[in-house]
Amino acid sequence: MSPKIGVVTFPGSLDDVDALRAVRLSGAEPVALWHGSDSLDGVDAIILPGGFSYGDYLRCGAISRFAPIMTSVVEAAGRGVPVLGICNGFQILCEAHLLPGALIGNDSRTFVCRDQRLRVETNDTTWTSAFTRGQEITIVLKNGEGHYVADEQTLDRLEAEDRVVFRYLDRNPNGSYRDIAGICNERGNVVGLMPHPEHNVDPLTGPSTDGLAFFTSAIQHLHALAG
Amino acid sequence: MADTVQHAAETPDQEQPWAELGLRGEEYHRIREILGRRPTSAELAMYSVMWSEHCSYKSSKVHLRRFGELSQETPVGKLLAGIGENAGVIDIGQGYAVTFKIESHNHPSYVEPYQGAATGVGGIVRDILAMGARPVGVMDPLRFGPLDAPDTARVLPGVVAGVGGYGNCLGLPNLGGEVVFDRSYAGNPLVNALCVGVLRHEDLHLAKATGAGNKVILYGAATGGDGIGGASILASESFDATKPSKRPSVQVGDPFMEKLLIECTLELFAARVVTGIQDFGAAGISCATSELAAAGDGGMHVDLDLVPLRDPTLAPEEILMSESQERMMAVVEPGDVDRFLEICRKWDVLATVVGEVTGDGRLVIDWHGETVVDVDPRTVAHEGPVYERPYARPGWQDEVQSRGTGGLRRPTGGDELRDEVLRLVASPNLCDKSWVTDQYDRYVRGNSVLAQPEDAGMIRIDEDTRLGVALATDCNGKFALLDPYLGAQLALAEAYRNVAVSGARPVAVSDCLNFGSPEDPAVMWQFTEAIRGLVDGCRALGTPVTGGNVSFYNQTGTTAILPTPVVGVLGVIDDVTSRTPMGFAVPGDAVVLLGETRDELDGSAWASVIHDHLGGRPPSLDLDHEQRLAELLVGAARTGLLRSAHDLSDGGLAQALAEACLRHDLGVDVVLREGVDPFVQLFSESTGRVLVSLPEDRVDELERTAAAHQVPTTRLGRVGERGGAYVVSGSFSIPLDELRARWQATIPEALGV
Amino acid sequence: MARVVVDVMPKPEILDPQGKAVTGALQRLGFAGLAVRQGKRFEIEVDGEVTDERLDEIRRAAETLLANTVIETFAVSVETQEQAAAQGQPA
Amino acid sequence: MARVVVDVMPKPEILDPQGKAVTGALQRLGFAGLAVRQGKRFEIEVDGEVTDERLDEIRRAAETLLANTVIETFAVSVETQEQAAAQGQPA
Ligand SMILES: Nc1ncnc2c1ncn2[C@@H]1O[C@H](COP(=O)(O)OP(=O)(O)O)[C@@H](O)[C@H]1O
Ligand SMILES: [Mg+2]
Repeated sequence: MSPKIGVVTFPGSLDDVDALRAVRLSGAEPVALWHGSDSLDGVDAIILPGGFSYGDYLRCGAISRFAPIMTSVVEAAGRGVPVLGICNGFQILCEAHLLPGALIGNDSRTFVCRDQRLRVETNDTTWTSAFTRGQEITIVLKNGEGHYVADEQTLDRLEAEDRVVFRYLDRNPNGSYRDIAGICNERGNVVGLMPHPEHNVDPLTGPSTDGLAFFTSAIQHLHALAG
Repeated sequence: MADTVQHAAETPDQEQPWAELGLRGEEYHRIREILGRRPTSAELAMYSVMWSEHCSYKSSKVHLRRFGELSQETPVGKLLAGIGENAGVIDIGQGYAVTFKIESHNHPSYVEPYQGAATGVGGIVRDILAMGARPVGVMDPLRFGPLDAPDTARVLPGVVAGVGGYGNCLGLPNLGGEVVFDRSYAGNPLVNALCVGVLRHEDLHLAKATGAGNKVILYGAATGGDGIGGASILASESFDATKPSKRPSVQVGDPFMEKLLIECTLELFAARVVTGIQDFGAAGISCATSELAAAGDGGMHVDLDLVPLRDPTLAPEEILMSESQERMMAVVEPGDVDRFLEICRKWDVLATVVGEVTGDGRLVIDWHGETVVDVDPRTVAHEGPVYERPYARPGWQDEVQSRGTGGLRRPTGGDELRDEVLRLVASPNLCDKSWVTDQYDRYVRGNSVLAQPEDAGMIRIDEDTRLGVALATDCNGKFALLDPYLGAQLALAEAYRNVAVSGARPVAVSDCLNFGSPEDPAVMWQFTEAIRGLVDGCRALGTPVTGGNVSFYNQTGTTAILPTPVVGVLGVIDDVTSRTPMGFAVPGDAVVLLGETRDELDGSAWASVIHDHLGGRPPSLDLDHEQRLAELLVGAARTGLLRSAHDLSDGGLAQALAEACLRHDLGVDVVLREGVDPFVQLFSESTGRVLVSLPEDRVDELERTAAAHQVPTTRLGRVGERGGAYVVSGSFSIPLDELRARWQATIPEALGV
Repeated sequence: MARVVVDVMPKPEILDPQGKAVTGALQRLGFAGLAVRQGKRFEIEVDGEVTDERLDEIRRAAETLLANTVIETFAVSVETQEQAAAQGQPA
Repeated sequence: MARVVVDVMPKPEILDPQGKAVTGALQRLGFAGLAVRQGKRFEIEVDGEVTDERLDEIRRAAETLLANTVIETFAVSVETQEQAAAQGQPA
């Protein structure tokens, strides 16, 4: 049986449709989840998609973090359920303290949309096991507030614990500390990143198909669990 | 106390500020005649906005009618809705229909660039939504003053951030647009916005209030004092004078609200609880109620006290005129109201029953238990004044046309040609626009097959059948100045060709006619010529005009902008995977030019960039050739003949080669024709030309097919290596790194970022 | 070094989508009866003394750059030592 | 109706790209010697009286929602009539 991967729609989520499609194209069963319900509908993994939830008016992710479903997401993450936060989803994970640090306005002070080269710094997470360590990939980046910040201590710890999952290559698009594009929690089941793997699953509509491995990583992990 | 209908009847001689509201004496008298009494101030507010140029098209109506003479059939199917609806709807087969339209938000974008542009996007998106469609993409044709003018540094970043801020937040991919600089736009930028939406045939909705007893529901944002300018004159006279009299004339957009409105409205459609629907654009409730009622079969009764207000001090005439954004009005059967409100609650969208459809043919609006409006809605919405403004070909037209480029010094020799190629590539109108387009999300929704910097935007509509549509907008205002009739046709032909190069079949047209003051006979002549050109052009190409927008009074002081009839063309492609992109793709591929090059440099980018010259006559146009060329390109896409196809326009072959090279960093090696001035071959802007590349072993096939379509071909050379050079054999060579550096530097340098 | 503060707020009659979103969120979190408008706060460290001319200059800066006076109002104030100290910490 | 103000500022050790950009822009416009940090100002209209409990509640609201204490500090203050009046007008 193929695993079920849920995608949460918050008011203002935009890339939820894309994430559901990417899940389907990767061979899992996509399940649409609603922010206002606390039910996870028995999914095996969860994606918090990109967008401008609540308009990102206060701070990105600050309001969504209090959605009823987030209580269940936090609880599931604690149980080791794979959780992937993409862009706005990453911001929500930081606001919910599932991941350390925060995302602030790009140093260009403009929204930036571009095909971004990244290096996969670790494949020791639920969402990157299908990559090789050091692999260079191209993933769509698009955000206004993707500048990752944290205090020095936290940054050092992330590096020491091999929890910097992705780094920007070529040109840091937003001023992120230490070129960080994505990080994970201690256990490696919760991953957040600014670029959008769900836009890189079909050569017709994206610059690469490098995004597929995110989803196949999680699917392999779930298959292994199911034994 | 409000100025009630009864009070108006009793005080026929009360002075009214009709002039301040922009009405003319005879218009005010006509209103009195219609009503048989003086209007109440609420009625005066309604008539004055609905009879404004912007809402009534009073100067353009007689000319726009000509679009109605065109066949209402496209090459792929019928129009399911045409001019007169919020947006035209085209049957594209497989049960799908698409709707698209361009609108302008020029003046607000000058006053407050960010909010002006943002609310411009918001407005056109609601028009598309109101047809029953899911909006799936936007485009933004923009015009600014000179790139180095101080005010451009204020207007351009604001407009771009506004277009992006709103569109990105709605999750609509930006599929393309234009960024054009010319001094005539210095005090009057043009911000046009196009939206395209998709629907199933059975989801088509129209703006009409039918069925007496049906409920009228206002939903979306609360109503504030936005953009009501003139109405406060009325309010301060007839209402209490202690409240703040200065209402904002600037509207602030709330794209998050609009995103909720979109999802909520689509769920309402799916639940089949909407019988009629209208978006709120200019003129707010005045417009929505009078248009819905006028298009229906009865009348409407509205209780203004029920309208949720953001500012409780608003007077009835202000509520009627408010242009608060992100609002919609629906007509709903009584049995469906609960379900309607429940769906709105799910999306956190405020919804209120404010009235109902009646059977008496009147639009009646109450306030505090008294009637402040009692009119025949048709007289407000449809029977506004119609002017036959005088128009005359200006005396200077001959002079401008006689001042051609013949006397300008042309470059000779490789070094001069090379230098001018680079100067063109780096000029504001031809340089890289990524500073702008990088601020737009082109990937969201995962169906963008082509977006900037391709010639056309293309989106997939059905993942299984791979049906899709392509869109392009164009206008060369310099050509339109030299000859507005031909200029409008050239805009049409260019957009048509841009769609065709992508492999889609061009089927329908929307336009946004940006002009100076209609009270200037010269401008009015330009306008009528442009329409005549479009009608003749569309007839020849078999593409109906499905809708559009007119924007007048675009001028700085008394100097009008270049006539700017922006034309959007929609095309249909059966299988989006067969699309043809614009950039060279494989080293060694053959490079071929389709079409014929003549010595046509009047109005060209070369004349403007190198000599700051504008005069003469625009390039000639052969619509029959354009049609055959399009057929050739659409057929070639089906058979996978071409690896790239790129339309030639501003900057001619020189520029097209540069763009095709830079797309994937591949060089080119070109051999120009013997016996024809290399300058003309490189810089002429003759129309009907396309630069293609294809595998060497299929050149014969291309030549045969082209001959069958009577399209001339010229073998130019080969695609070069990655990171190579742009080479014109025996003349000059430009390393791609140098070319790219010049092309990319212009806008960031000018804006200091 | 002295500190001048420029507060920029949306004009009362102008829609404030930010404030609206925050107000709604506070309500859902159980903080009732609070209506929020959201603006910006600029804390400006001024080299040298804050003379009247200097303040005038800052007012001009606020008008040209910090506030968009089409839709926003602003207020300039000089911060006292104590305020500055209080501001530094979470209250 | 009373007004409470919550000021939220980036922590000194956290980069403030907005502030940095504003500082640069001011310099280019000829306003020299000004170093800007940019934060947010929330003006909260409180239904009823601003008691100590009410203020505590607003502090909690600031801590949970209005500020992200990982990167920001906040300060809560009650606005006096006069301040409110001054705030209303361009200075
Ligand atoms: N330049 C034009 N070409 C074709 N149709 C036009 C043009 N300008 C306006 N129209 C049509 O006239 C009708 C009224 O236009 P408009 O008032 O802009 O509609 P809306 O109120 O939906 O914005 C619409 O159907 C529009 O498509
Ligand atoms: Mg409309």
